[in-house]
Amino acid sequence: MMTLTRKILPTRSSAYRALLIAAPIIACLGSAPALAQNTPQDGVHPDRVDWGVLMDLSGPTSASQSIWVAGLQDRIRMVNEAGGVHGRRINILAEDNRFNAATDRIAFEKLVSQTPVIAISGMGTSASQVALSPTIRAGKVPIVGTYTSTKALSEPVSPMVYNGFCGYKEMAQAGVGHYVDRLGLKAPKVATVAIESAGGKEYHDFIAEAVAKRGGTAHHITMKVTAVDVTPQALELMALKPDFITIYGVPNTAILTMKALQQYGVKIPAFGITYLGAPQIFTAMGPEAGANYTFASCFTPGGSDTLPGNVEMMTFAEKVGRTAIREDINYVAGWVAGQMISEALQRAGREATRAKLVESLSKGFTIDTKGLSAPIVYTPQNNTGPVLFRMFGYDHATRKFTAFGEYADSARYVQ
Amino acid sequence: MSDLATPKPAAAPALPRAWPRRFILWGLALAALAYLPVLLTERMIFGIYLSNMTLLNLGLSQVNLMLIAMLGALSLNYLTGCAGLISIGHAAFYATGAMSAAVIGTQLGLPFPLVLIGSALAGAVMGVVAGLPSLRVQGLYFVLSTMAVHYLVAYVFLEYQFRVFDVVGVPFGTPSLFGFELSTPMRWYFFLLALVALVYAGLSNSLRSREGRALLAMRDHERAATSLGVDVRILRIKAFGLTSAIAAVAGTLYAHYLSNATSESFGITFAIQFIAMIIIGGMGSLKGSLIGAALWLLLPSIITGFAAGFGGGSGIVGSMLGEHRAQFVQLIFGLLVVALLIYAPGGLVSIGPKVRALLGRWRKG
Amino acid sequence: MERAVDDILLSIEGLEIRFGGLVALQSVSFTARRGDITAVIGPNGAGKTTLFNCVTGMYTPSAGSIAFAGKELTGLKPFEIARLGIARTFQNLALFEGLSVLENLMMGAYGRGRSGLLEGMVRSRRAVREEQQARARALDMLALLGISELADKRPGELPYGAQKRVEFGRVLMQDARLILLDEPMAGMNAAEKDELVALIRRIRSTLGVSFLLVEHDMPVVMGVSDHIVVLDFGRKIAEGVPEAVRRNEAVIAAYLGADAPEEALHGMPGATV
Amino acid sequence: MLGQVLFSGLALGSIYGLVALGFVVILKATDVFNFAQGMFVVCGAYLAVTALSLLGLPFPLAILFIILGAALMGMGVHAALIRPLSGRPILSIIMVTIALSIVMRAGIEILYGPAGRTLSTPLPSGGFLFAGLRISQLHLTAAAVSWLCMLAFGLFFRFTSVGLLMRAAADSHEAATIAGVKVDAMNRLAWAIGFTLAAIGGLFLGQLQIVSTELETIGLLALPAVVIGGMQSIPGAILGGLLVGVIEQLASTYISPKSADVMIYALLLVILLVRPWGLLGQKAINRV
Repeated sequence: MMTLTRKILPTRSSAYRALLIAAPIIACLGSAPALAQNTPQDGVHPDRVDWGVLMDLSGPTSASQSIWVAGLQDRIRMVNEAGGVHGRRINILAEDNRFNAATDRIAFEKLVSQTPVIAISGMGTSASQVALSPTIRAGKVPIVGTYTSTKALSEPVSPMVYNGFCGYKEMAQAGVGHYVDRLGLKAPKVATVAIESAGGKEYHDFIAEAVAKRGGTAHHITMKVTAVDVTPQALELMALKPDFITIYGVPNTAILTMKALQQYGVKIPAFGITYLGAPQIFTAMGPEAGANYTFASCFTPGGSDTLPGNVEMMTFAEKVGRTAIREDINYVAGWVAGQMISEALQRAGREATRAKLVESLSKGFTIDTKGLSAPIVYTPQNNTGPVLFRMFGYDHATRKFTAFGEYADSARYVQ
Repeated sequence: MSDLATPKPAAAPALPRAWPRRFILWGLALAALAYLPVLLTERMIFGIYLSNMTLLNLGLSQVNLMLIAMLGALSLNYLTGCAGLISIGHAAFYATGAMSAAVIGTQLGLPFPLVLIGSALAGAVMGVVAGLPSLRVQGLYFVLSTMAVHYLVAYVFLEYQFRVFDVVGVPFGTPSLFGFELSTPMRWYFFLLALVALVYAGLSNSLRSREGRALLAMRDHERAATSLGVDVRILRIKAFGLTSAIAAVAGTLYAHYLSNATSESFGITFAIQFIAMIIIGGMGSLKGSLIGAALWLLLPSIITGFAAGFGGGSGIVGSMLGEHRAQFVQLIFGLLVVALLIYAPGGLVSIGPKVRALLGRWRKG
Repeated sequence: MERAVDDILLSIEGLEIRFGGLVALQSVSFTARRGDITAVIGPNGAGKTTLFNCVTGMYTPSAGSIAFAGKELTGLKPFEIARLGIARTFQNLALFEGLSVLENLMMGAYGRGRSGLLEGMVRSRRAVREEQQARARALDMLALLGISELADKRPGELPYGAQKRVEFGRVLMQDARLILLDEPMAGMNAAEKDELVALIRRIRSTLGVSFLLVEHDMPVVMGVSDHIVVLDFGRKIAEGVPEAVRRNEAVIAAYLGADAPEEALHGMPGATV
Repeated sequence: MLGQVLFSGLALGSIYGLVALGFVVILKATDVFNFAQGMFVVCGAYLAVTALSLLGLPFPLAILFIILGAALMGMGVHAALIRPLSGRPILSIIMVTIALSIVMRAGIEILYGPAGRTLSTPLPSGGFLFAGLRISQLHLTAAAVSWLCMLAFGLFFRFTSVGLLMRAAADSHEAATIAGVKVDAMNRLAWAIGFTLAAIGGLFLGQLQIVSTELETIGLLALPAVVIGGMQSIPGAILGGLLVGVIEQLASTYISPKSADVMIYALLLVILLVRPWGLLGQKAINRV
């Protein structure tokens, strides 16, 4: 570094020089902790193993994505407190992509070669998933537990990618199936309220497909992410009179839609995507509007049942002071992803490398979340992960989520 | 450290004549620039493995994106710093470049050199259109008109993306320049380095020629420039066309580098970052644009690296770094910009001479 | 006074300009002959600088005509007028702070070049040639003005007198046929004034340039001018050779009130600003 | 349907107008085009969260807390950033307000976390039917309070001695200084008022929406509002705000939600080209 600096140093103008004088100072500071250990290629050290997370921690979607990261880190903390995996502590390197494809590429490269990790979780920005998918598929670092899944990354199935979140396609099928049966509809008329984004259109297409199979029609209504008032959308919904509504977007999308419908005295049932499952969303809607709202989820929100997985998570979250967010669905999803990480490392064996990890995962594996999620099964032919869903509502009186039926119920809707 | 802090100490008497020394230094600089991508890829030097923080938490993609940003910063500084036209529309020109590349390259499948030429032309046309309000309004009003242009272009991009392409964005293939495929970051690096050098040389040449000088004159005293026969209205439009052509090319490269672009890639914050770069580096200084772009693209990562290094600590600072490292980086960065604006209004290029004077005094005394 | 028609370089006829309700110039007519040094004088607010701005196209007159060498100027843009061969200095210096003294002068040669931004970028043959010519001429001009050593300085680093010279040099670089000087003597000491007067005379005789100047320094005006036009409250109140103007009752009245003695005009303070 | 859309547009527009009014006060006094106005709105919303949810203050006290807090912050911003930069080129000043919004966003996310919060106040939130229109009480309250604030500010500006001094200082700094007006104090006051008006806007926006830093985008709609109405004009800001609100709702209803921004900025562009001084502004464009 010093040689390098000295080479550049005298050639440029004075300002450059000033800048470059600072560089070696910083470099020296930086190298002090660095000299202490030698970083091996795959992120596996004698006492710890490095695992990367690529998520939006300060951008527009950080409100949900950072909670997912918190859940993941808490689960890993629990694992580490119990002695880690194969005697190694799991060290999570969480990189912030600021919901920006360029930052994502930089961070991805960093996790692959600069501070090498054995595998990566998260990848919450779909645009950069698409951009990076050729690199990931041709590369050596597997993506275990994605936060969102795009076709480009997950189709065709690759031993490098393991979905970790509820898929939109199955979500649409399960949600539509559930509501059509519950309301006893013949030719359902459905409206998708979605933010104007790429994902919104994609989700609407899934809904339309599922509705068409049952002989119904689907309408797409869009909304700005930053909407303050949704009168136009509410009026459109009232004119349309759908049998039920499905909502895609940010918490605000669901809250404003439900509140506006309540204002007009309209009681149309609605279900949101999994990401729209947080107690704050229901409290913001209020008991009246919230009564018509549910969300489809392949994860069981904290506190909604007393199965061991749920209890374990709630207890640990309480212990580490995460009571404010432990009921958020993103926290549960992160927690489950954390479990995926520890079990994947378990499989990779004592002498884990990236190649060994990929090899062991590619044979297929199952995650037993002890009731905290729908069954998670990966086979060499299918890495979709959780595909079954339940609808969850919220009881404002007890401040608890309530589930409709069992995960297995949705098996008949999902193809 | 001390011998590093004083750039050319006793070397001067050893090489009395000025030009060979300069020649050697240029050679060394080129060698260093040529070696940099190898260093950042191999992450070792002379067989010694270098830790991530020794390399300042930097990677080659970052350097490449910095080089692309340099094109944007250079062109904006030429427009704003040299011609005196403030524009918040730079993201729109990037988007124009990306869009025309999508039409020419992705849709029509024409070769990459044609894509570059086409997007430069589209950018120039867009720049002329965006510059037209400058015939009517000036100052703040003009700033806002460029902002309006930004929203119009962003909307067109959004519609284009949704109507023509898949929902996840506009795809861009691997560019190939006469058989030289830009398939690895290393190849990109050398291509971009050459391009930045070319654009830099071109712009600084133009500033030392008849019309370029007239731009500076127009910025300093419009009426006096007019009285010398300068048609400032045409000159402004020309400057707009030229700089947006460069920005559009940068946009094309940006989109190709990421291989996928969405309308969200070119938001208003994207445009604002270029303004920040030129203010940090130094308004009206092409060199400053390079420094500003380098700082803007590299510093967050460096701060992040250090924040991660100290993140294990306890107490308020430790927990802040652990929980909110991303926000902490933004905070530091914002404060840095504020401090620079207040204490170094001429940008970093202006503190260079001051630092040198200080060092000189320190060496003597 | 009779004047031959082909001798007339600048002819102003019934010039009038209004700003809102304010009449800044009212039916002003006069002519300036080729090769003459014509002075426009008058108390503050008389409309002298406004007149300059009309001639150079910065203001559009409400009525009247301005003809330069037989060509109508009204309606032309300032840069077009400049390209016809009218150069000007400004009342408050108008140098380009971001350019060096040499580059300021080189800007004066702008009108003679043709190369554009793109040619400059690639350093086309024409751009390089124009560049070299402009540089050579600017260096000559600096030598002529006796400020060669200032070539690389920024205007802001120079004393006022030197800045005035730079501006004067830039105007000379334009190869104009008519040069408008707006208070060229303001802020100069006696020696500098003498020098400038000598320079103006020399330029006139060697290059055949005509001058139109606004000046407050009466001794200078009386000494250097061939012809004087007096404005007051936007009207022309007198015109003629210096001697005639000096004796004109209306002029004396305008400057000092009706009863002022004639001698007052001799010792009129240089800067009444 | 049109009536319903117009009502919500006007109600929203009233809030935008209030925020835009704060913007103009700052612009008139200190010539600063404040890109941080959107973050001021966010600050107002978080002040409300602090007062109501964290401190649990009773509603009237909470309002006082918000107003005082916002005024103090406005003065702080002026003292720390704006005064040291007075006389600098407009781009530097624009940039410092942008940097300020970056710092404020980061600070808020560190203090309150990135997740949004819901704001519940005792303000009425139901609805009723009036002449065939369904009127949301919250919208109505927001509009009414905005108009009250604007009226109060108008009266203050026109009829009180401090308001007179502020106008004098805004018209000509030099003349006001000579006349013995403490221009600096007036500027500080202008920033305090500008921040407070934005904060009140934030209180309502936070309630209509969810309190998060994303409210900034909505607050920044004050920019086009101000230009459309007339940059130096106080009634212009209010008119501009109303227009932006109505256009937004009309475009969302009859074209598509994503066209709303384009429509607003297209109008802005037309105004700039045809009548750059805005609908109610005065033709003094070279002053800028």
